[in-house]
Amino acid sequence: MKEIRIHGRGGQGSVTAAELLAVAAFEDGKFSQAFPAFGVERRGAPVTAFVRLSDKPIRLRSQIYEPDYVIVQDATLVDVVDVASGAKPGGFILINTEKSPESFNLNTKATVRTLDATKVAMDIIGKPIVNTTLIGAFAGVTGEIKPESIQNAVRERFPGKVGEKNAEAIKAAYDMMEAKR
Amino acid sequence: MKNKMTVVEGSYAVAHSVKVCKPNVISAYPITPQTHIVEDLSQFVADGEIDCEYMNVESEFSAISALIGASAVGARTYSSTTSQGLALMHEALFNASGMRLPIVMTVVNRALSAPINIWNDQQDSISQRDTGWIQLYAEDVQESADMTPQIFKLAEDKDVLLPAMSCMDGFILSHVYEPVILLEQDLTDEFLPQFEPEFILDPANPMSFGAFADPTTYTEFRYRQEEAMGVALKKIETLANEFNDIYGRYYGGLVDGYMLDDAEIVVMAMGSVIGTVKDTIDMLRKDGVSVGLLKVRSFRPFPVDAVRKALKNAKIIITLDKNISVGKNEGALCTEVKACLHNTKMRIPVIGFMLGHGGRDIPMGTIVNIVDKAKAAMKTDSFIESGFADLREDL
Amino acid sequence: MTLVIKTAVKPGSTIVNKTGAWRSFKPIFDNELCSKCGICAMYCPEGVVYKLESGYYEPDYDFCKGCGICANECPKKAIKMVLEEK
Amino acid sequence: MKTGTSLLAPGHRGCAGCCDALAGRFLLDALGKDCIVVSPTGCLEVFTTPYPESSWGVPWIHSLFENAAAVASGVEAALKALGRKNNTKVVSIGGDGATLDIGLQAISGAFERGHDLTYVCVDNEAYMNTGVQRSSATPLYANTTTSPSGRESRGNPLHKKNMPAIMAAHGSPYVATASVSYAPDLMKKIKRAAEIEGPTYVHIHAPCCTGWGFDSSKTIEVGRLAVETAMWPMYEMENGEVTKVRKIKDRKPVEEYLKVQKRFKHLFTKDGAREEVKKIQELADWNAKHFGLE
Repeated sequence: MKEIRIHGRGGQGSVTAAELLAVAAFEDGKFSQAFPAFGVERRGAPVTAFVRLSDKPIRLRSQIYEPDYVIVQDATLVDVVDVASGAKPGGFILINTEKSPESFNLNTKATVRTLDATKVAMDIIGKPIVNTTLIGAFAGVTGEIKPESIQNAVRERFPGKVGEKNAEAIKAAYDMMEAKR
Repeated sequence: MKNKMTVVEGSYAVAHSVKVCKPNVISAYPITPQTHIVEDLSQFVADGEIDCEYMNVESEFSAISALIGASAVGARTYSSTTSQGLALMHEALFNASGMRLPIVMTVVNRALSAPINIWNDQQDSISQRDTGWIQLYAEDVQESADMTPQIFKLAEDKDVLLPAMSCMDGFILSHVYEPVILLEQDLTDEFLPQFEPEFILDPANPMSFGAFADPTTYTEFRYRQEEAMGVALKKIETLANEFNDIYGRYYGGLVDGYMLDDAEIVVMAMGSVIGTVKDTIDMLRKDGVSVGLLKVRSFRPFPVDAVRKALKNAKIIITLDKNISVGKNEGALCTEVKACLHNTKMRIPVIGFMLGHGGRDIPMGTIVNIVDKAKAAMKTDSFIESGFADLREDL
Repeated sequence: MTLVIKTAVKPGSTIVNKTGAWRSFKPIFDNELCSKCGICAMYCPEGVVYKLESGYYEPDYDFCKGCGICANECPKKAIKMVLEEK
Repeated sequence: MKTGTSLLAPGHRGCAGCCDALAGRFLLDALGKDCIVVSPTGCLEVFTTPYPESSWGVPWIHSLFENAAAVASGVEAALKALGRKNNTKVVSIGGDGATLDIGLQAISGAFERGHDLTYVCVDNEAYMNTGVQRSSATPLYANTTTSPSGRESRGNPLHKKNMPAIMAAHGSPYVATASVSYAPDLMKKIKRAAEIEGPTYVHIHAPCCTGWGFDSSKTIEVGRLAVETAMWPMYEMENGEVTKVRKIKDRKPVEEYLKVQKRFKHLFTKDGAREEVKKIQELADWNAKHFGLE
């Protein structure tokens, strides 16, 4: 089983990202589970969402404390939240930033990877909505999910032009990260 | 089976199940974390996917009251609520069961105020245990979805005619996305018959409902409810099998065992914690710990015989309660299990652990600690008092 | 148990309860004075003052509780309340 | 065969001279067989349905004290859902406690949702079922068991709640006041209310011999005095506007109404309470002026 933790701010679509990952992974033939760290947070507050992927049906219902992968939607969160908490050695922490991984002095044995997802999203989608771009990048970094599956999940969730543009951003981010895998 | 699955939110899966059960009247008031169910149902109504009267009432109290009227007219009725909303319904819950009106309600379990807390535990439905409502608890989203037609059929059975709650843990099940088979309309039509009560409010046959009973008849009204619960006990088993015949899924009837037959330590629990307990048992079994699980699906009626039978080889029993009977220092399941074993020759210690209140997470480590305590108790023969399993030391 | 508890009750079944036994004063109708206006029947809380074929009115003493409304309301003072002899 | 046999059967356990029994009978006389009646807890409910008997000759349901309007709205919704609404009238009949106090929220909700039902309040101005405790329908200075007169008290210190105005403010297409003492008028209003589509309201003034303290034979007479003194104005409202009032010829002073009831006895003792009676007279004067009763 692989466990993923997503950090974001209210309104950034962290819960949607988790849900899309679960849908895409299931399409890939895995069992999946996605749930938010339920809160009463309003727009702007730090939020967390969780995803589990497994070859077998998933029964475990606790929150995730030792994630294999961490996705950080907004680099400013690094100062506020311990995004590296419990991250497993050999895993990845993927941060949306124009900075390099080395510029983050995270106390972790996991590998830090960065991508300027905001730029990718602005270039392709035309809006600074990074959640879909980041899960594309996640697939590129980890190889856990086929990019086509994520694209399909996004197209189904956002039919029409919006879905197509997001799908394009997913592929772009995937390619950028996959090339460096 | 997997190719029929789709990843949806728990609330959606349940709302879909309600839809295929074709209720005539739905009446509900929004409250977190039940909201997604009523929002999805409202959308079905808005899209013409469900042919019913959907009543946006001004309170939970009126939600249940309206269904009392609707059910007496002969309608199939549904509501969903949680926590404070369920507490607000309290008085009317007795009324629905006393009038033998088979209203079905999904309770999305949540803690009770004060302090105000929107997260999961099971204090809300447990607090309504003596209202004469059937209460079943689901382990995962699929079971929550599948429980819906089962509980309609159970409640509306002419030998039962009791209102019923299908309980699912708030957020943990209501807001999780996971693969689930959405119930098929044709299979549900085959499984669930029309609701055809013997007496209804009808000008052509003008009967009176809700008469005033004095000391010469009141007891017998209550006795008949108890008798109906006895019938329900048997039907829950039958329905689980009938459901399996048609849909091909089975969760146990009244109770369900996991690694139970040879287990010295038996963990008993209800609801979504079951999955975490199962994973913990797998891990502990690898270390040679003789531990198993007895899942309780039906809390009302309480399956006394089934529990006794399932526990016959146990050396020590642990109950997990997401509720607190304040003043008794144990949860309701613990009390029930102890009472079950009394007046038998079974002398098995029962240790009750209360945990997971107000949404406090239950990681596997918490279950491991609890099992360790039971192991220690078995070794030393020392008695362990029931109590809280996950209290913080720093507050 | 032979008692069958049904939650639904048959219509109009209070008819078995003869509330005439509650009465201490009995209305006596005097047809000589009666103008057949029917006010006595209209305001009987038990609904047991009935119109006869002759057009006069008569209470059903099986149920009449002797409240005296009919006597009080009769515009012709054709109804007298007399002490019940039991 | 006895003519005029009512749909509310005798044999009920109402007090001799009961106003509720009259109101219940008038309701069914007005509506006929094709209706479903919902009663909240109260005298009428208790004395008409001692299990296993019922006085009701129409389908009838009692659930709780405060939920009759919600139950009625569920009945109406279910009839619609099952295709059985046709011309069947859904009516709720309850006391002032169940209406003005504990059941107000459910009534408000049902009226806001616009169900096709009629709510009838039988107002005897206190909780008679439990022994004459005050409600928000109890008039100023009335003596009840929870608003007794005493050395420091002249009885109920609060004004009667204006329920018809509240219902009219809900946008009800038809609101009327009536009195058990004016039976033909009352039945006409109930019939009208039931025939109009949407949530309609009829508020019946109903003198209670037991609670108000007068002889059982005087129920109708006392009710008439309330109307003749303008203590109980009778009017109809359509879509929030007063469209009809019952005019009073030679309006009587309120003393004539108050003096016949024990609940106002403390206003007429040796040392009297002229100020209080004057205040009550002012209320009647206001009614007369406001509704144009003269």
